[in-house]
Parts: sequence; C-alpha cells; structure tokens
Amino acid sequence: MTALLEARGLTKKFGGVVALDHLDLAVAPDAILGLIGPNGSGKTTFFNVVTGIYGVEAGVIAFDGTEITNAAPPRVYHAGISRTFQRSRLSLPLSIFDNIMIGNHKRLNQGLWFNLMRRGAFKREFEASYQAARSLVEVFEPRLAERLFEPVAGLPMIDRRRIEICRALISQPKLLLLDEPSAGMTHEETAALMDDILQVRALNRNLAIIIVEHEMGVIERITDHCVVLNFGRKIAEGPYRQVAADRQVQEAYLGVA
Amino acid sequence: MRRSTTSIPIRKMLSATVGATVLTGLLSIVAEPAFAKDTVKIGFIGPLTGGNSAIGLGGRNSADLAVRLRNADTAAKYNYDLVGLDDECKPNVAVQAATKMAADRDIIAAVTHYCSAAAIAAIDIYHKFGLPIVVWGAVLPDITYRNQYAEVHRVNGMMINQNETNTELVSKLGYKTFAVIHDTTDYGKGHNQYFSQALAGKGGKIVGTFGVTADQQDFTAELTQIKALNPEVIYFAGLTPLAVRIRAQMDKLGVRAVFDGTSGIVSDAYIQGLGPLAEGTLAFLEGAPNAKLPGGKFFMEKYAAQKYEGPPETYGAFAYAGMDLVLNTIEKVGPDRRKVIDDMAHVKDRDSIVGKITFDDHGQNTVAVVTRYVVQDGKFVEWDDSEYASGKRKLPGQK
Amino acid sequence: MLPGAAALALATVYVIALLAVEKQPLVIGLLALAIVAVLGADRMGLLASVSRSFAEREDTLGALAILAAFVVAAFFHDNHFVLLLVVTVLIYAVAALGLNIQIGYAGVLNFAGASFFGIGAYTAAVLNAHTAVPHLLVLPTGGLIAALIGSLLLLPVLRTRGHYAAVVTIAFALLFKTFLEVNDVLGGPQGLHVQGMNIFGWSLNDNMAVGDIDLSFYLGYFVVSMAMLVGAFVLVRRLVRSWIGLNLDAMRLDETAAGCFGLDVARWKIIAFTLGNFLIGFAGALFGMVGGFVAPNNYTFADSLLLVSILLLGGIGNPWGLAVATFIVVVVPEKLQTIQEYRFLLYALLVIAVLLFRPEGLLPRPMRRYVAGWRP
Amino acid sequence: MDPGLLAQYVMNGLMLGMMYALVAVGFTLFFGVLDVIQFSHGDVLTVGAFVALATYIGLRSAGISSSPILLLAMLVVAIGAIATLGLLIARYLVLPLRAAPALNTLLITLTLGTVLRESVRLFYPQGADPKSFPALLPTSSINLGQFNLRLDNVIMLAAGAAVIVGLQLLLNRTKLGLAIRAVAQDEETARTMGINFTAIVLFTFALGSALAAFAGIMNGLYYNEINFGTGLLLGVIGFSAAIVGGLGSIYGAILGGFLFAGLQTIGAVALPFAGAYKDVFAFAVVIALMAWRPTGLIREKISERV
Repeated sequence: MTALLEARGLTKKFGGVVALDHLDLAVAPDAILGLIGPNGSGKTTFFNVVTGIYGVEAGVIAFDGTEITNAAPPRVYHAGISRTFQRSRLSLPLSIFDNIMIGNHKRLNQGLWFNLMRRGAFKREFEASYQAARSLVEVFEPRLAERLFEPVAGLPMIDRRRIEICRALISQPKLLLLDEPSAGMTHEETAALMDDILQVRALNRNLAIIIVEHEMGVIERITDHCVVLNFGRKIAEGPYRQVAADRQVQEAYLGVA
Repeated sequence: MRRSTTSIPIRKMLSATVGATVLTGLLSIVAEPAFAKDTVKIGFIGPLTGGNSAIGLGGRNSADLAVRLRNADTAAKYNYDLVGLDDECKPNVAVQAATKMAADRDIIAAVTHYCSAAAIAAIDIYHKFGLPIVVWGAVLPDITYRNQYAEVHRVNGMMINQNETNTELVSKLGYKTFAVIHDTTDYGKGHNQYFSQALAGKGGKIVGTFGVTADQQDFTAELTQIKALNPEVIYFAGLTPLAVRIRAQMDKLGVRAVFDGTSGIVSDAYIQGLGPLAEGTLAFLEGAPNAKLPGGKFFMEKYAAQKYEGPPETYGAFAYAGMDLVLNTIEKVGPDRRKVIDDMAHVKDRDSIVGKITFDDHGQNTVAVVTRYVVQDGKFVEWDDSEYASGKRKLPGQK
Repeated sequence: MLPGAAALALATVYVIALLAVEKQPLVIGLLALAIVAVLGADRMGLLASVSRSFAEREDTLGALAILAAFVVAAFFHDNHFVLLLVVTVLIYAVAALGLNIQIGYAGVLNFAGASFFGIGAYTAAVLNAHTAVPHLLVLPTGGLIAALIGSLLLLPVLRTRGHYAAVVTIAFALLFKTFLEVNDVLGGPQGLHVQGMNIFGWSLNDNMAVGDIDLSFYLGYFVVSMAMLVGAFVLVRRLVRSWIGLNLDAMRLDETAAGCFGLDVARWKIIAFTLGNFLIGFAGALFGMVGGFVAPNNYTFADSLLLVSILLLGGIGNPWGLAVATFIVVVVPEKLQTIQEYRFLLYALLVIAVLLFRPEGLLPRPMRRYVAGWRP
Repeated sequence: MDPGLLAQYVMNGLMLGMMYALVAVGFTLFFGVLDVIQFSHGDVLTVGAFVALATYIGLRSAGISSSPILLLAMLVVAIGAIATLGLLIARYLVLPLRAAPALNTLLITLTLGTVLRESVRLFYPQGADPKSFPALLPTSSINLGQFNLRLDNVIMLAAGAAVIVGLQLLLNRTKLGLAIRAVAQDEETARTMGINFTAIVLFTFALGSALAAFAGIMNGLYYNEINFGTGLLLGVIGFSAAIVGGLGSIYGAILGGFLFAGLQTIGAVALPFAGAYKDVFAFAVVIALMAWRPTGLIREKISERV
C-alpha cells in the first residue's frame, strides 16, 4: 500500500548549519509515527518544512498523491495536514470557540457576500460549527465544552494543549503533526491527553499522526513506528523497542562520540 | 458648664457662615456678573500661536486696548466683550475660526487676519454668514478685490503699493539682477507677481525664481543654485520664520547679496532670530511707523499703560484702528450685523490713529504712504533716517 | 437592556449640557463631573453591566443611540457651530471605524489615516468644481479614489511587518502633505474651496425654516453624516461577527499560525486595508463638503496620529468605544477655550495617561458574539 | 555641472546626512535593546538644542564670552540633561509598556513628542518664535569657485564622525558594549549571563538621547536658528533612515541617514521637476525601498521561532 506522506532527500540549511540532511521519511495512512532525536536534530524543522513555513534546498515531499514541496502553508493545510506547535500558539485574547474555528478555516464559507449579507445562512453555518466544536471538545474535557465562549487566556496549560489539538483536528485532517504535546505538562496530564487523542482517532479511522516527543513513555505507548534523527540525518528507523536498543541512537542521546 | 452651653450656638453660627460663604462662592462662579449696560460681543482673529504669534498677539492686544478704552468710557452705550480666536496663519484653521465666530449670532462684527493666506480662505465664510469684518494686516489685493463682499473691509494697505516703493528704492540703489524666493501661499505668490511687474517697469532682471513651502527648514539647495546665478539682490516674499532661516543660510553658503523683504518680515522676531546677521535687510510696510502716525503717541502711551506682555508689533496700530472703527459704528447704529454692514459702506475720511480712513466700493482703505525700512544696529530704521541713506554705511554693491 | 438605556439617557442629557454651556468654569465643572462619575460607576461595576446590556441588546440600544443623536441635533436646531461640531464627530467616527478595520482587527498599521481622509476631501473639491457628478455619488467616489491610491502601498504593506510596516504609511503621510503643498493644480498650501452638497437640487448650504422656526443648514449635513455612520457601523458590526472578523483577528494575533490553518494572509490584508481606506475616504469626501474648504494642513501626520489615538482611547476594536472617544477628542478641546493655548499639551497628556493606566481603552472590546442575542 | 557647485552640493548633503545619521543611530540603539521605537526622539533633540541655547544665554549674562568654554558648557549641560531625560522616558514610559502591544509604545512616545514640542513652545520665553543660535565655531571660509568651504562645517563633520566612531568602539570594545549587544541579541540569555537588563536598557536610552542632544546642538550651529518644530521632521527622517538601513544595525542607520540626505539633494537639483518636490521624491524612494527590502538594506537577523 502507498504512503500517505512521503519525503525524499529533504535538505534544509540555515546559513552554514545543515538542519535536514537528505532525509527520507514515509508515513502510511492511519499510522502513528514517532519522530525522535536529541535537541536540534531537526525534528521541528521537518514539521516546518512539511507545513511550508520553510522552503527546502533539495528533496521532494508528496502527500496523498500530490507533490507539496515548498507549497505555501495554506495549501498544505487544504491538502489535509494540520499541526500543533511546540510553544503554544493559541490566540489568547480570543474565545475557545474562536481558536477552534481558526482551525476550521477550510470548512467555513469565507465569501464576503455570504458573511456580510446572508446573515440567516451564516447563522445556520455558525450553529453547525458550534455543534461540531462542542462535540469535539467534549471528547477531551466536557468541562471546557460548557465554556466555549470564554477567553483562552485564563486557561491552564493542559486545557490550552487540548484546545490546540482540537484546533488541529476540527477540520478532520488526514495527517496530524504533534510537536511535543507533553511540553510543560506532568506525566499524568500527558497520559490523559494521549488517551484523548487515541479516542479521537478511534472516531475517524484514517488519521495518520507524526509525533515529536521527548517523553519516551509516550512514544513507546502510542507509536507503531519510529524515526530517529541526529544532525538532520536519519540514524535509525523501526518499532520503538528496536530503535531504543540501537547503539547509534544511544550514542546520539548520550552524546558519546 | 455655661461655657459649653454658649459654645454650641457659636459653633452653629460658624458652620452656618462657612456654609454660606462656600455657597456664595459656588454661586459666584455660576452667576452672570451684572452690568448696567448691555454687553455686545465683538471678535478678533489672528495668529495667536505658531511662528507669527508675536505679531498676532500684538494685534490682539491692540484690539483689546480699543475695547478696554471704550468700556472705560462712561459715554459708551454698550459694554463690549472681545472674543479672540487663533488662525495660526493657516487657511484651514482660519476657516474653522471664521466659521466659529460667524456662526455665533451674538458676535456683531470682528477684526480679522494678519496672514493673506488665512484671510483669503476665510472671507467666503464671513460673506456666507453675513458677519461684517475689518482686515487688520493681510495685504493681498484679492482679499477685497476678488469679490464684491459688503461684509469685508480692510484698514491697512495692499502689497501692490509696497512693491512699487520697493522696486523704486532698489533700482535707485543701482541693483540690476534679482533672485526671487517666495513661499507658495497666496501671500508669497502675490508678492512675487506684483514685484516682477513693478520691476519689469524699472529695467531690473530676475535671474531665478524659487517657490518654497511655508515650513521648510533647509534652503541650502535653493541658495546654492542662487549662488551660481550670482544676483545682487535676493527678494524674499514670505513671513518672518522663513526669512530668518534663509538669511542665516545665505551667510553659511557665502551668498553676499542684499536681502530684500516684504512687510511679512517686519517684526522684532526677525531681529531676535538673526542677531547681527539682520543688519542691512530691506523691508517695506504700508502706513507710517507708530511714532509718526497721527495718533501714534496716544496709542503707544495707552498701550504701555495696559502693561501687555510683548509690543503691539507692526500691525498693532491697524488692529486698534479697525476695532475702534467697528466700535464707533456699533455705537452709532446699534448691535445689528446688517446695520453695521450698511453703515460701513459709507466710511469716508474717518479720523483714526493711522490717519483718515476711507473705504472704496470694495471696502478697501486707500493708504497711500508706504514706509521703507532697513535694519541698522538691530532695529528696523526708516530708510531716510538710516546711515545707509546718508552714505555712512553701504549695502553690498550699493552705488 | 435597562442599564444600557439608562446610560444612553444620561449621556444624552450630559452631551446637551456640555454643548450648551459656554462659561469656562461650568465646562470644566461638567468635565470633572463626567470623570468622577465614570470612575465611580466603574468602581461600582455599573460600567460592566452597561456593556453587558449593550452586548445583549445591541440592536435596540443602537436604535436608541440614533434617537438620542437626533434629540441632541433637534435641541440645537438653529445653532450652527454646535451642529458643525456634532457633524464633525459623526464623520470622524466613520473614519475611525475604517481605521479600526485596519489596525484594530487586521493589525495592518496605518499612520496615514488623515491622508486618505484628505484624498476623499480633495476628490470632493475637484469633482464638485469641475464635474456634474451628483454629490451623493461623489462621496463613494472619494472612498474609491482613497482605496485606489492606497493600493499603491499594498506591495510594501504586504511585504513588511511591525515597525517596518509603520514607516511605509508614515512616509506616505509626509509625502502626501508635501505633495499637496508643492503642486499648484490642487491649490498648493492655499488649499481649495469645496462646493457645498446639493442633493436633487436641494443645496445643503442654505438655511431652512419650518414655520417660524429657522433651522441651521448643518441639519441637512447632520442627517447625511448620521446615515453614513449608521451604515458604516452596521457593516463593521457584521464584519466582526463573521468568519471574516475571525480571520482578521487570527491574522493580527499570529500570522504564521493563521497561515498554517489555511488563511491567505495577503488576501485578507488587502481586503482590510482597502475597505478601511474606502470608509476613510468616504468620510473625508463628506467632511470636505461640510467644511467647504480643503488645505494640506488639515491632513498632516499629526492628524493621522489623532485618528489612531481615537482608536486607542475608545478601546481598540470596539465601535462603541470609538464613538465615545471621537466625541471626547473633537469636542473637549473646542469647549475648553480658556486652555486654547494648552489644548494640544493637555490632550497629549491625556493619551499618555490612558496608555499607562488603562491601555485597553475606555470601553474594552468584548468577546465576539457571532449572532446577536444567541445562546448555546 | 561646475565642480565647485557639485562640491557645494556634496557638502550640504554630508552635513544633512551626518545629522540624520546621528538621529537614526539613536532609534536603532533603542530598537536593538528593547525592540521599541522611541518616537519622541526628534523632539528630545529639540529640547537638547533649547537647553544648550538657554545655557549659552545664562553664561553670557554671567559675563563669559569665550566661545570654546561656552560651547563646551553647552555640550556638557545639554548632553547631561538630555541623557537624563532619555533615562526617565525609558524608566517611566517605555519599560512599563513592555507587555503591551508595540502600537502602544509607538503611540505613547509619539504623544510624548507632542508634549515636549508644546512645552518648548509654551514655556520657553517666546518659544513660538524662531530663536537665533550662536555661531561659536570659527567661521573662516575658503571660496573655491562656487564652493564655500567653511571651517565650522568641517569641524562639525569631523566631530560627528568622531562621535560615531566612539560609539562603535564603545559597543565593540568595552564590557558595557558587550552587555548592550548581549541584551540586543536575546534578553533571556543576557539575564542568565547575569547582566542587569534594566540598567543596560536605561543606559542605552541615556546614550541614544545624548546623541540626539549632540545632533541638536550641531543642528543649531549649522542653521544658526532653532525653533520648537526643529526636531519633528528630523525625527521622522531619522526613523525612516534607521528603518531603511535596517533596524538594530548601527551601520544601517548611518547608511540610511546619508542615503536620505543624498536623495533630498538629488531631488532638489538633479531631477527634471521642481526642487520643492525633493521630500516627495525622498519619501517615495523610501517606500519603494521598503517594498524591495522589507527588513531594510542591512537585513535584521529575524529568526522566528515556530
């Protein structure tokens, strides 16, 4: 069967520094891929390249049969890839609902005439979106579902993560890129969050996930395949137990030459 | 025992009186001060802020002087209340001020505008609202001659006469080549036009003309070009702030030409702004200097007596005369705009501190005399009394 | 509902009083009273309940606000100057709304607001003088020209961010004023006269009389500018309460993230910038006809700052706040004649105080409600 | 064109450029350490010039007449006073607004500009009138054809250059400079390096404002006239110059300053249309430059963390 996302020979340089070095990587539909490696090994850079924030010097990215190399972020999103950010990038002054709707962009009618003049039709679309957002949030935290129109600013880290993931999931993407979802949370919180994600995934089967994570516990638990990066190069690939046992990998993490 | 009993009413009384005084105090803020005579509002507009505020304030004080003297006069029928507004010498501000004043029905008449740019923009408003006004300083002919507005009058002269006298003097001194710098307002443009016309008649040659904006700081580019053209005289048509900058920068660039200005630079601010560099600047002003005016002595004494801060400046006497004329008219026909306008149409040989006032059919006072000035030792001295005329000193290239 | 209505009634009475009094001690007293009252109400949480009732029953209260404005106008029906002030407030409010779309929602800095206002006014001056275009059509034309000239700045505006974007419009503001001053075709520093408005042969510059009550000609302009304000207000309202408003907010708060969720940043910046300039130019055209005169000095960088400060004072993104702020900025300096000389100074100090002690503005922007009165 | 004339234009351009550069450097310093625009910078310059003038008048009335002493005193007093002013601005207006959006800082400094400008106009004796500024430098000059080379202009250029070089040395050769650059690089790292962030910011504002005072005096000596509006346009031009050059880069600011002066001079003399259009031309070019190089000629290193 063919891969959902396939990257070949990706190379990205910042000035002299090589962030990605001829990286090959593939994700099957409905697979969960763990992307691990020491700090600065190029994990987040890979996400930024895939989502089109950075261009690449060399290499090809194909997604769902079409090439998206160096495509602008909006195009990547419309193709069916959405992401979360390492440092939470919610719009704090806006409400929970607003933030989730930002992720729903492609399923909302963006026409000027529709938005300004056809208020009745708009009301219907709004109510539908509200139901969608509400049911999604309920999966993660019923308590939040009651407070959809309150500002995000007041919420604790864990809730912000939940909302960020809801924002990424509301448009029902084919591929979800999770950038260190555990950052700034306790083990318990992280575990809870992972369960929620798996639950959502159970709801719509064909959702593939690439997760960047330092919490090896998380990786071990939810991924069925792992890719290990070091200095932008892929140094190991396979199920977690296998790569964890790999000598190169251990050196990379322990920093032994 | 007894003390305590007596002390209580005293305390009551005290508190009562305190309360009363406070109350009356409050009331006195609110209450209209009572007068025997009816109060009539009249207006003044001039540049009270900005680069020309010195002249504007001088004018305001002079107009105020006329009002104070009248209010002090027991024979006067009315008590006058002067409303002063600022036009900053800017057309747009002038229009706002004029609208404000003209729209206020209680204001019967006004003495308005030193800057031609401001006046020419505002006259339509006075016409629209039917407010009679007397211009006290602006010299652009169009102000009275562009339209036939019954509301608009002018006690001071126009720039035409100024430039006639100017060109006469400079050609008499033997100057042949001129460079012209004018600000691009109607004041500067007008002067440029009339100067060129007057000069053409006397065989002078204009080697270059430069328009500059009214708030320009750096003139080195223009002056460098002028330097290359090497004229004997630089004629400047504009107001004091620009004149100060240009004269100073001429020196920087070693431009040795004579600086020949218009009525717009005759001000103490010009001297203060330049110090010794002002020496030898020529300038022209319609009307006689305060000292030589018919009522000059009287005016200066009264002005000094009021202890205003700052002098009446060049046009103070005209502001006084204009206001005095307005007051006389109101005394005569009563506080009614229409009547004032009708009466002002027939002003003929009225005595005033600036001499006899006669309005032609455009409301223009015919002021024949134009005074020639040269800066000598930090003062605007009348040309004939100056050491330049006597030949004791010489302007650059003076024959 | 009730708190809002009560607040409106009080405001109306206060406004009439403030506009009516001339004596400086009274003016100062009234202003002081207002400050004390507002602070007090804030302490007692009254302001909160007022804004809540506005959020819930905005349409009803909006209608009441319009009514209130007409009451004020009727009260001063023959007072030229007060009506001119009121009209000025209404027109500036429209311009502020336009600027608010740009800065308040889309986060596109525009420090040339007064320039686009001026473009509208000059359009009116030229068209009224040299063409037979119906004056009601001249108004939107002013907006179109402003938007058109604004589009010259689109490329740099789109490519720059933050302070770099600021310099583009600042440079334009200075360029615009100098250009007007040095080019004679548009009257140079002297400016141009603008013919008064004339609708279907009825000249708004003539005084009217109903029976033996004579009415100021500014009443006509009041009606026109009121209509314009209501229109702009409704437009902005619907804009905010739609996916468009959401897009603009998302773009302002985090361009990169918004892009990652499909937002075409360029497209929405263009829409916001153009729409804003259109409203500003629209208002400018009317203001030109009301003032009857346009000159470069009306449209300086300082005037642009004044517009921006109105946003800030009112509470960025809140149209109601803008209305209040516009009133303060336009009327207070006019009433405080005694401090004529010091008006700019005091005004600047006020803005600084707001920025330091109440940066969210007088009426902070509430959470978005997509459908008025809708409840989950 | 006559070589003497050309030389004259170049000289005019250089003098303007030097003043613009000094102002622009201030903007870029502030932006470097705090990522803010101190928009009242131009009016701070005005205040500096007026402080110097007041000092001069005071000393003259005290009977001191030797130009060098007067000039020195003016420099010391003005620079001291304005450095303090800059420090106060940073402490009470800019730092408190760090959390707020950049727009607020922009506005508070802009309105502060109005406050300073109006205060000079209202509270300096006859502050509304243009003031004569004394010529304290030797004014002897050589006339080479159309070119009038004045000693005082030469001295001012040299002094300006010296100041900029001195600033460079301060930033690149001293511990203090290192600290400033560290803060400019990354606040967090600087803190962890044990650098007193606030102190450095305050110092930088004092430093930048002192430069403005210097530029103000230079402006006065060059035009022999100052008024309450002097700094307004200088400020805006300085800001544009800093931006065009590339915020945060000293070289960029200097480049931008001279570039702008060059554009004005060219606009005034070397273009088909009237010289009055020189500012229109200069600002139009600025806008075009922003479209071409959105982050300035010398690119600011933006590394947006995602």
